[in-house]
Amino acid sequence: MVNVRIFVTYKESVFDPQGETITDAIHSLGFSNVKKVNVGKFFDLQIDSSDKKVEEVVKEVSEQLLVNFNLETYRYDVMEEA
Amino acid sequence: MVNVRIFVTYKESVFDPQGETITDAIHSLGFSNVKKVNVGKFFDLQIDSSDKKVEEVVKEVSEQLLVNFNLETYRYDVMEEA
Amino acid sequence: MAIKAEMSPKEIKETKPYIEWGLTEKEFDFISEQLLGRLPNYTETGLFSVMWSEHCSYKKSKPVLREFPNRSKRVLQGPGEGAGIVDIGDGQAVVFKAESHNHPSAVEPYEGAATGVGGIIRDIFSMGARPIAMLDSLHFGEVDNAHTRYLINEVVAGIGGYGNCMGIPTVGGETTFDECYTGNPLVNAMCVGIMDQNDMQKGRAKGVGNAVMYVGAKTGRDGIHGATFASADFADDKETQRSAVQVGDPFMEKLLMEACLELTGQHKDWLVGIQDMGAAGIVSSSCEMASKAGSGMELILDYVPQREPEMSAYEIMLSESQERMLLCIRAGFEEEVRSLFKDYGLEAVVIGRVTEGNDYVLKHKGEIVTNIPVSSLTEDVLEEPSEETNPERISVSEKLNNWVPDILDARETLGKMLAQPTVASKKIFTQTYDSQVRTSTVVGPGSDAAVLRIRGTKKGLAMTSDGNGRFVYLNPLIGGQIAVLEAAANLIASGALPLAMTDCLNYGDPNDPEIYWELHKSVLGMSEVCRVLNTPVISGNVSLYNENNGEAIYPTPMVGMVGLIKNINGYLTNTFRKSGAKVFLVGETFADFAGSEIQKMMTGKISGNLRSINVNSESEKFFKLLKAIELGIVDSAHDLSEGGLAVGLAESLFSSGLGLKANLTTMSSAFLFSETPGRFVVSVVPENVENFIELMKDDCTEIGEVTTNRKLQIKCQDTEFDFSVEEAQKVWEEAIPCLMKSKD
Amino acid sequence: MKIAVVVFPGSNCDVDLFEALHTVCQADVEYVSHKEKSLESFDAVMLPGGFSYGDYLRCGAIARFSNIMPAIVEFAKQGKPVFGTCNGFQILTEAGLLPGALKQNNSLKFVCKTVDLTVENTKTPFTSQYGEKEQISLPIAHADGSYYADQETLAKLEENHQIVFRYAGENPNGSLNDIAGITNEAGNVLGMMPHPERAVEALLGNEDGLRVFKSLLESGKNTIEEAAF
Ligand SMILES: Nc1ncnc2c1ncn2[C@@H]1O[C@H](COP(=O)(O)OP(=O)(O)O)[C@@H](O)[C@H]1O
Ligand SMILES: [Mg+2]
Repeated sequence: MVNVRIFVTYKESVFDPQGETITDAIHSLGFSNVKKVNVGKFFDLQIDSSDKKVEEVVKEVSEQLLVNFNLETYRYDVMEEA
Repeated sequence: MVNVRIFVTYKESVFDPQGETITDAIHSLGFSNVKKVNVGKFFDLQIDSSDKKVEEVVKEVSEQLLVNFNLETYRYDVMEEA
Repeated sequence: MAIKAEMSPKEIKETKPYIEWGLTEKEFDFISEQLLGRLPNYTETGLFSVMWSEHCSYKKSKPVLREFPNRSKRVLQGPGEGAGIVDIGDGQAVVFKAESHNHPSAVEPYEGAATGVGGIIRDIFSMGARPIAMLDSLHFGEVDNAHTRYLINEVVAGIGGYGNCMGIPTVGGETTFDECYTGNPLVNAMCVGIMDQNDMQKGRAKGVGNAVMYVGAKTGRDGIHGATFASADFADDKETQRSAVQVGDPFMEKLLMEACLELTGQHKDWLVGIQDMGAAGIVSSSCEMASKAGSGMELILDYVPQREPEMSAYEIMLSESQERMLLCIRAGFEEEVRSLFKDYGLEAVVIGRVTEGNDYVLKHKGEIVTNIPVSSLTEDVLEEPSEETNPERISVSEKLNNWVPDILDARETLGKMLAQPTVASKKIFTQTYDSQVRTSTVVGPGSDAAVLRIRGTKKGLAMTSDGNGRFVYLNPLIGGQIAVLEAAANLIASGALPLAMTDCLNYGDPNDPEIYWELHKSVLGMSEVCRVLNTPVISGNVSLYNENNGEAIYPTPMVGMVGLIKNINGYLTNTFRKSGAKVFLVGETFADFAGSEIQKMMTGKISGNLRSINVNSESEKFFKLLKAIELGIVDSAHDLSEGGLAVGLAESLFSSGLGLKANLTTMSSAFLFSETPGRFVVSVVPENVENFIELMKDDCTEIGEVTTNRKLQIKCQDTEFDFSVEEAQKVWEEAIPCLMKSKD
Repeated sequence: MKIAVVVFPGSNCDVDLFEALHTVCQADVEYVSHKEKSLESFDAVMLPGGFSYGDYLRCGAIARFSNIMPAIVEFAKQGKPVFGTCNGFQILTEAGLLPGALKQNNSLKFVCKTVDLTVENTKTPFTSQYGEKEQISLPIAHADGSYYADQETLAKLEENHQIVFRYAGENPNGSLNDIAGITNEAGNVLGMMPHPERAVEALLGNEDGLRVFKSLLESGKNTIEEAAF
């Protein structure tokens, strides 16, 4: 078993209303030194590494399903073998 | 400036319908070797480190706002100085 | 697109980047030689290319749009503003318009649909009206492949995501499926608002020295060239379009709407004009406001709130960032406006002034980046005469005999018909829309038209959106007539007097003479019915170039219509209510199978020609029925459309707990599925039967009686069958959920 | 009895609550902005549905930091009636006035429809006019209505009769123990996902929610009479 964490974020130029609203909320709590908040999601996959190459699976799953390339990009980390 | 990434996930005991749905979708794409998917969100904060201690800010922001302890837990990484 | 990379006017002339932006060489030369007397610079070329796009200028469709009648005693504002306005009495008015977001939705279905909803809502509140309802009109490919299912899920989620968050109920619409929409789904949204007549606003910038104020979200690089993009055929080259994706922020729009309604409702003395920033963002809103008032305008782009660093003048002007409005504010009230918006957590910034004359001047970083006549962007657009030819398929089909179905087992055919996606229940989609928020929805999705009460009055509004591309494809003139008749029939069946209509004209590439012919003929057909029914066209939208890799969609005009219910307690739905009630068929049934659902189901395609319609007698019949409904002698009414009488009878029984014994011995079973337009199934309780027949005369035929046995029992010329209502409803309700779950 | 309907940025069922109270029940009701700090002149507070702060981050998570919140917390502490429907319920849990949390529906979709409910507790200021175990139906309209609390909390809710409404038949969102509405321990704070304010008029097809408001107004009469006595 291999654990992979896939990080999905908005592309640089894409407007992220959620991040803006959260930043405002943090400021109104008095944490004015928090300059910027970006929000992303991650997916932890447990993959049985026996047959196909793990990286290939991760790429295909991300590109076919997890990531919307109109707006998002992704990265992943292969973590410890479980 | 310090960059901090805060990871928020459902507690172990909380059912995550999104994780299940994504696992099913991955299987129906034919990737049967993906055994389990957990979904989480992360927040990237840019923090001006001059005045207050960064870790304190991160803890307070997380515990007051970003995390709902009824459902979720969190972890964070302090990343490179920008 | 950094500033330093901008080409010089000479380079622009030589390398012609404007062609990619949608401007033709002829137009470019006309602009340089006739309008400016010099070569336009980079920014100016950008402004021309978006303002002269079909989406903003209607240069191709304008001659056709002139066919639409747009006046009646009730019309307070016709086409030409954010939305049209109709008098509904008591000093109130209803405001509505429809908008297409087909191309953005094909590329990014969630955000495309969501920002389409956001845009049409801004059009309504920019008139000073409170939006009270949304409708949609969606056309997708067949539900047999994963990509179409993805589009459906995302589009529906986008519409709900935006409308639900805004607190505007989505109360109706339509969803159809046909192969021709596979690569180019149609996503049309309509918004209806209500207002006091003395709150009416216009998009006008007049009064030298008055302030031009920008309110709402910051400007980013999103959606640059969205307007030209909407006006050009697109191939499968996705890479370049990705930058055009705009993201909606319904929370921001909710704040913006409340702030604008406070301004238009309570501070009319501060406000000169207001317009939303839709397609082509700041440029279109500002130059249209100046143009309509005959003013000049000067804007300082450095003051435009910006989300991204280092934006060029070109980018600032062409950005289609969402949730922004442009105001013209009487000089001296800028501070008041700023503080009103600040109360809602919004920015309001003076970005320029109204000037004398006709100059449109933009300054950026201390330089004049644009100085052109306002009218060159708005008035001087070259109308493009288009050629028209009658497509061969039409002349061929005129000569052929029409197809008539051969029904072997009517019961089985009805069962299959109820499961056709275009006929089947759309609840799986509509229940993801909040259809009740604001607690005025008397009839939500599912009946012929949605019905809303108007608080504080006895009145109600009925509304519907309809389109049937199949009929228009087979015969644009008659198909256009049917589209308007169908919308009106929906309102009549709810007990409403049709007031006026809006439209989205969804067609292929107008440079193709056959497509232009389809556009022209169908508009003629629609216009004729509008005149007869006295339902002028008060607003609308044109979406051309709906093709994917060269294959055009069916010509699909969407008709959005609003009607007035005099006494809200007299509204009707399509559901039978009382056992013992007599059931009548209003209207005659002919062998109308061309373009019908049964033809599609049995032959896999549509073909044939449409029977011509006597619009006057249709109209007389409609108004007679409305009179009967208003007299309170009708218990339920349902207009017949896809699937014909058999489907209409079944639908009238769903969730009623009742049954029907129908005696149709003059009809062969094939005719159960004919789609002759302008027909209704109505139920009338026995004590009203005599009055009903007296009023309707030959236009009604008694066909049966409502029973308690929860069975649909039909006897026709050639056969006789029973269908358990419960079973029929199950088939009808489960068809789409089941298709949406399939895995291939 | 004077009732406050609190309006947060992004609230959108505020009109529905207001009209149910004002037009249908002829109650004395006022909108109160999230910016206010005091609820002094009011006898009951209602938090409407909608999408406060766009429901960005989590539903209700940002609204709980509004200016008005400390006054609501204080109001609740004094034992006065506080009611939240839909987003209002979410805000009350985020603010800690009610236990547990509301998660995304199991279907992952927004759902708007009418559901069947059982009234489980009629001894609250909001439900006295219903019968014990009465079956009613009310509309729901939410994407995040799946009630969650840990086992210990759930057991306590059951034991103290804090569960006021339960889904009967179909559970539309995956709520644990079919929970549709709960009170705090003292019973004066009620949060529920269904919308009683959408079911108060025959014209709109359902009047099952009317008694939530009638109960409250009735309870107000009692306390005022007691005070006079
Ligand atoms: N098919 C049509 N029928 C009638 N009026 C139309 C039609 N298309 C556009 N219009 C009118 O032309 C004006 C400009 O429309 P449009 O450019 O779509 O508005 P917006 O700037 O809001 O996008 C509007 O008043 C609209 O109602
Ligand atoms: Mg507009």
